[in-house]
Amino acid sequence: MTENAPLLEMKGIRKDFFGNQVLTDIHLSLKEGEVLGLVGENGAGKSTLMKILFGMNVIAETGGYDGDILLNGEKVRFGSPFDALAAGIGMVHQEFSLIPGFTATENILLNREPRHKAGVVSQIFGERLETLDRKKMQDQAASAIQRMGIRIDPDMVISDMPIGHKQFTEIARELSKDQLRLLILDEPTAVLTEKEAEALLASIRGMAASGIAVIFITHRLQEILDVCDRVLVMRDGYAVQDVPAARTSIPEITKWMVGRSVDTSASARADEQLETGRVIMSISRLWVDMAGETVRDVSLDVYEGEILGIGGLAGQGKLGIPNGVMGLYEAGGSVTFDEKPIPLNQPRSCLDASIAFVSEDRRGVGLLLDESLEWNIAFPPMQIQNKFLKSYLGGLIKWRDEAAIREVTSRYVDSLQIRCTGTRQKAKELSGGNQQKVCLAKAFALEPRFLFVSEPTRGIDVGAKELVLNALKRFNREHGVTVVMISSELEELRQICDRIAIVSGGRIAGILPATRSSEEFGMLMVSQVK
Amino acid sequence: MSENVWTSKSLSDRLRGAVASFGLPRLIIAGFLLLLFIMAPFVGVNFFTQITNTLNRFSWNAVMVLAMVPMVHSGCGLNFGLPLGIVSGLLGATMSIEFGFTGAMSFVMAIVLATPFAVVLGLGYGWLLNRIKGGEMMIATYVGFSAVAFMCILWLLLPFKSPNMVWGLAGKGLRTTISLEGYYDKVLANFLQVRIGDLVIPGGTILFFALLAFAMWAFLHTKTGTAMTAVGSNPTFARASGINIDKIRILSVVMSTWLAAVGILVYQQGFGFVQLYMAPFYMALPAVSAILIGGATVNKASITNVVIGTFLFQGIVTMTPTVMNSMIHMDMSEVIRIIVSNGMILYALTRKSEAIR
Amino acid sequence: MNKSRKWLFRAGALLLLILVALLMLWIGRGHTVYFDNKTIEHQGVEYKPPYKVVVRVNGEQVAKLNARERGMATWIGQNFKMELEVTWEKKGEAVVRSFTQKLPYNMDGIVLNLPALLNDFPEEVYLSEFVPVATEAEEVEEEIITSEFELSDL
Amino acid sequence: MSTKNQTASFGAKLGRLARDNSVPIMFILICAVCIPLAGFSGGYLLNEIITRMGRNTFLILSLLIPIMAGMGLNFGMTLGAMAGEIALILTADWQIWGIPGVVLSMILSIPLSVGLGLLCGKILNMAKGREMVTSYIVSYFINGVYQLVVLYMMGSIIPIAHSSIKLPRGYGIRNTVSLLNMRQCIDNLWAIRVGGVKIPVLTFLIIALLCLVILWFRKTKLGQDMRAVGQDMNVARDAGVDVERTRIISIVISTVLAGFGMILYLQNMGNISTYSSHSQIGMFCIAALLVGGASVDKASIGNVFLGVSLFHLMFIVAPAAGAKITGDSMIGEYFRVFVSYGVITVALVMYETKKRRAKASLGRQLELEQKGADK
Repeated sequence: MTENAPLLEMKGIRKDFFGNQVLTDIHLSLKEGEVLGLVGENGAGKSTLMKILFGMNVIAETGGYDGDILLNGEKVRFGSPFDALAAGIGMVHQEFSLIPGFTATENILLNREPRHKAGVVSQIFGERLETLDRKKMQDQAASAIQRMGIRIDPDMVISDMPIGHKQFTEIARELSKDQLRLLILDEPTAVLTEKEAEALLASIRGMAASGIAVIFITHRLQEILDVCDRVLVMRDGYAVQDVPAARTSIPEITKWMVGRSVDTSASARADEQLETGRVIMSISRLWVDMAGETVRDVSLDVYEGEILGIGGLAGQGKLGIPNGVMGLYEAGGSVTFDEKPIPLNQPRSCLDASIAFVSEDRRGVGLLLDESLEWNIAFPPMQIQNKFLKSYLGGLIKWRDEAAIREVTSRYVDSLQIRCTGTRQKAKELSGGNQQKVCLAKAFALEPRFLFVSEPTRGIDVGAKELVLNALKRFNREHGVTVVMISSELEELRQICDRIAIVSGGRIAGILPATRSSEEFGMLMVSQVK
Repeated sequence: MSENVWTSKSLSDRLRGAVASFGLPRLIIAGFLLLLFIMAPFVGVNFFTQITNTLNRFSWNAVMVLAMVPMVHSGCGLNFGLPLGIVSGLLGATMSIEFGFTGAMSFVMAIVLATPFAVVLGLGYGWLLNRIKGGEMMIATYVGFSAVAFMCILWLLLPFKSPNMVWGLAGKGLRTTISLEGYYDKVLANFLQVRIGDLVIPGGTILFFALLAFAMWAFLHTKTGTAMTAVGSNPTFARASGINIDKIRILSVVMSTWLAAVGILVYQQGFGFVQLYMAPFYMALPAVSAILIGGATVNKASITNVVIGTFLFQGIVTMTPTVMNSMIHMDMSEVIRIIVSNGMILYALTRKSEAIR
Repeated sequence: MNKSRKWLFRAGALLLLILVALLMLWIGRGHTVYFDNKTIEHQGVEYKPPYKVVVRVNGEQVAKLNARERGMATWIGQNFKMELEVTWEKKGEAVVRSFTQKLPYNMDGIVLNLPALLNDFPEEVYLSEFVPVATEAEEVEEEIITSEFELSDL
Repeated sequence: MSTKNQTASFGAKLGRLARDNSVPIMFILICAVCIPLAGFSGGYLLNEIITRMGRNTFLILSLLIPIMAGMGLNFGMTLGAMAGEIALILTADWQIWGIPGVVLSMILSIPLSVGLGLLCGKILNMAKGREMVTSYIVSYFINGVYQLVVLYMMGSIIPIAHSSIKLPRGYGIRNTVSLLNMRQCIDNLWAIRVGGVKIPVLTFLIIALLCLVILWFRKTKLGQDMRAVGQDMNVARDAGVDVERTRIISIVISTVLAGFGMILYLQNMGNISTYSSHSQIGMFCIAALLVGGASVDKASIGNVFLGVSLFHLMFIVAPAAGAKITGDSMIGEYFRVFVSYGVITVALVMYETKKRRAKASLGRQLELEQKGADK
């Protein structure tokens, strides 16, 4: 062990997913008791970097990484999170990893419970038959909670806890590990109330004082400035800035986060033209219960013929809006389309009103994976508009018109350049990009007046991306279809949208013309709407 | 990636793929039956009589296996609640006899009388299954069992009078088996019967099944049938496409229940007896395993699966006792039937790809 | 925990289990003992049975045998103990004698000839194996009921 | 949470209590109607219930551990019952009588139960999310194997000496195997009679011991792991618990206990119905447990005792009551079968609907939140 070596050093970390470079030459170093703020847009590579550090299985499964990780100057390579834990790295994930029916104490010491001394039974059947030492468990949990400095009831069952306390239980669990030297907190304040967040920041300072290093990931930049010693800003897989927190400001960080040299919003039409357009869809006071994408009290007007973008960071609720309007998730509030109210929670009512939806969940919602392309594309129009059917016995029997189905499918296969062995190929055999095109074809085949497109470019390669975006734009311009596109990638929105609404905390943070600068959108993204 | 999957595969890979998609258990079962057929002449069993027996049993059971198809298509899983439909069929059969219909007319009337029961029970059953999505198979089993036990009470209590059906001594309460002589015993089997030497083909019964199978095939090609398949394939997709999933599922349950009712009547006309009380109890398992042997999975089934599966299953059931008996003088057919049918269901339940739903 | 010690414990437990099983095999072996109060011929001499014999096992009367009668008792283990109350002549005096008999392990049924026993003949004379004679009626093949449902009591 | 919820009226609480215990309440009502109709004396009923409690409780207790591990109702307990039966057949053939016979059977059943339990556990790990229907089919499948062994291999491959057990054809076991020589040997040892009611003290001591073992087991590391696995497999796995192994162990324990339970059950009955004793036992034990107020994911020792008394009370009085009403004793027989199946159906439906209700509750919370903001 080298005496002066920093606690953690990451050198030249590179990672690609199937040729898609997501991390390029990341350098990072951290001393004992130092708090590092890690910020960046979604997809900037923060999570991947942390996954590498924590030895998550996905990394090894996708071909490992390049570069070195040094702990106290010694090179390490973790095969699993358990190795990382043993080396003193703890991580609090965004999704809770807690047993709902256990108390805080039981969760804090999950699978590390102190036990009574071995008896004969455990000698024979193994140490798992040693009884738990409840008294010791209480003590250890209490001391971990003490170290955290935030009071939670150690005997409360998790399912009865407010969400913030669940988060604290997780942190206490990491603190209860004696070997802990580095703690990674992945957006811990996202679920906390203001008071709780403050308590957590104080707790982080306490940990740092006791010599534990902390990597703190958050979208709330003020917290970074409040608690961190240094800030590392990531963008598109690069570490763009690494500065002491005291020497920077929120606008500066925002600029680094979103700041790209590109300025391509040429497509946007002039502001005034839009404002005078007719309102075709009006959403008011919408709430949507979609796990991880909760929408609260959103009101929004969409003008006829425009392309409206909805952006925002992941988990802020942008995906909930189309899913709620289309009736896929439980929703409340009111939506009017073409001056007629649309009943919520009934997908059929939207489809009958000529509104179509391309879901972000291609495999779960968008496709019949086990069926042919023909079925995938022709199914909604057949069911909703009675297309591709032959009627017999005065409409009593509606027979599938296979010829018409094949005809329309091959038309879309040609126009969207879907690469397949034939129209009868099963959807699950296509690549992601081509599956996405099938989803678009499915929506186009409905010939809708209004189209929701959710994350159309997620997980597809660059070529397909371009094609999809162009197809959407063409569809909008040639057929006069109003399009609402939801995407995590701001640049993509700026490329084809007229206006962009940014969602934060389940609410609309603001709507701006696409011509505005990236920084302005970035500020909206990290703003906290109350 | 996937575009050139087919070209890059070698022949042996493809063969392995074919075996994997067909399923090893199915290959073993098909091979076993083939072996039985080959061995039959050597151990002194008349080959054509065996074929005749197999065809007979095929014709009795095929409709009940067909009853599995709609619910598999709509994603309700394997219909372990088949006894519910069978009970409706039994009600139709007993009422038809009670009202004094005879001959072929009694068969037609049995179907007609069973239909309202099947529809009403199917509606209730479907409504229940919609409330417990995800747990269908276990609950279906117990709904079937409960229905059979409940009907046992009714068979004793219902005011049937026909002397052919009630216990002679007590003058009330139905018998456990009722002979169909003079009613619809073999009405389908004797109609259009084809004889070629030792080979006898029950043309009418097979034709009847073919008609129902064709109707099912045709239904799956209509708009509603397409929707049903989509609901089973991906319920979320179907919902997002504006399909009322619950309605489609109920429809499939009603269809399945009605087909089970008709299925038991077809079985009775071949067997020659109506079996009441505990008889319907374990009728679901053979039908379930038959369709699985035919290549169906928990959420995909076709008419071909029905035909192949019923033939293989009934082939084994009819062939093993005779062939084995003349070979080693041990009748192990019952045990083999239990192991094969339940093993097949286990195989289907434990396959990874199907464990998603 | 010490690995080898753990395995030692496990082996010990297994051995204990096997020992218990063996012990049970030994002490739990049940026998049916038949008592024949019948005339027996030994070395060309006929020995008449007593008028009446009362057999007591564990203090409980299991048989009261007149001449030419057979009684039975069940016994677990191989150390068979019984008490005979013998009345040789009608209205005669009853004599009580205790016997301890080693039962051969592999015999289910054991016949003890009481006159021979009372005359203290060697074991091979008074002790013989009981061989059940299968009656014709029993040879009828019984139908195996493997139906999975039966209204059974619990 | 709104203040309204906190001041929930007493009536609402009572309603919830009634809904949570609807099955036991329903059974108490059925029994309350049937007991006077059946016209049995209190002493007779008490005697019967005590007997049946001694006979069945151990078997039902074997269901508790898989429920704790989140694997639902273990229909595969039939496997243990079969192992117990095979052990008893062998013991009977070797003529080991009395308590040594029972102990030997139990020891013999252990390797069989462990083997079957391992197999069942492995299969259930391959069918996560539908353990119950799979364990149910496993029990049928193994029943086929059991028949293969008992009907064809015993006497031909496995030596069976006694013609009282063997079929006349030379292989296979008869429909009934008599256990006359170990009949109630455990029940009768130390048995006491209190006012004409026989109490099998030793049997109850054994049951009490098992209850203690289960209570102790819950406090062990393994018990804690099982509870964790039962509630959230993924979290437990992330924490380093070997989920698959833990689940298999729970099934193995259940199978071994079911084997012991079956041996106790049969020593009380005094004979084995070779081909049917085990087939219904799983169903009746599960029904009894559910009648006691257990659910698919939660069961306690209290549920077992309440269930076994209520269920068997119904079992005794239903045929007599049915005969009184309709003049036909079969009605009551069928009625109790119907009720057994019905209660399992109801319990399964309630479990599934409860799962769905839990999912829907979040939406309501959001709506309330927004309404709260409006005020």
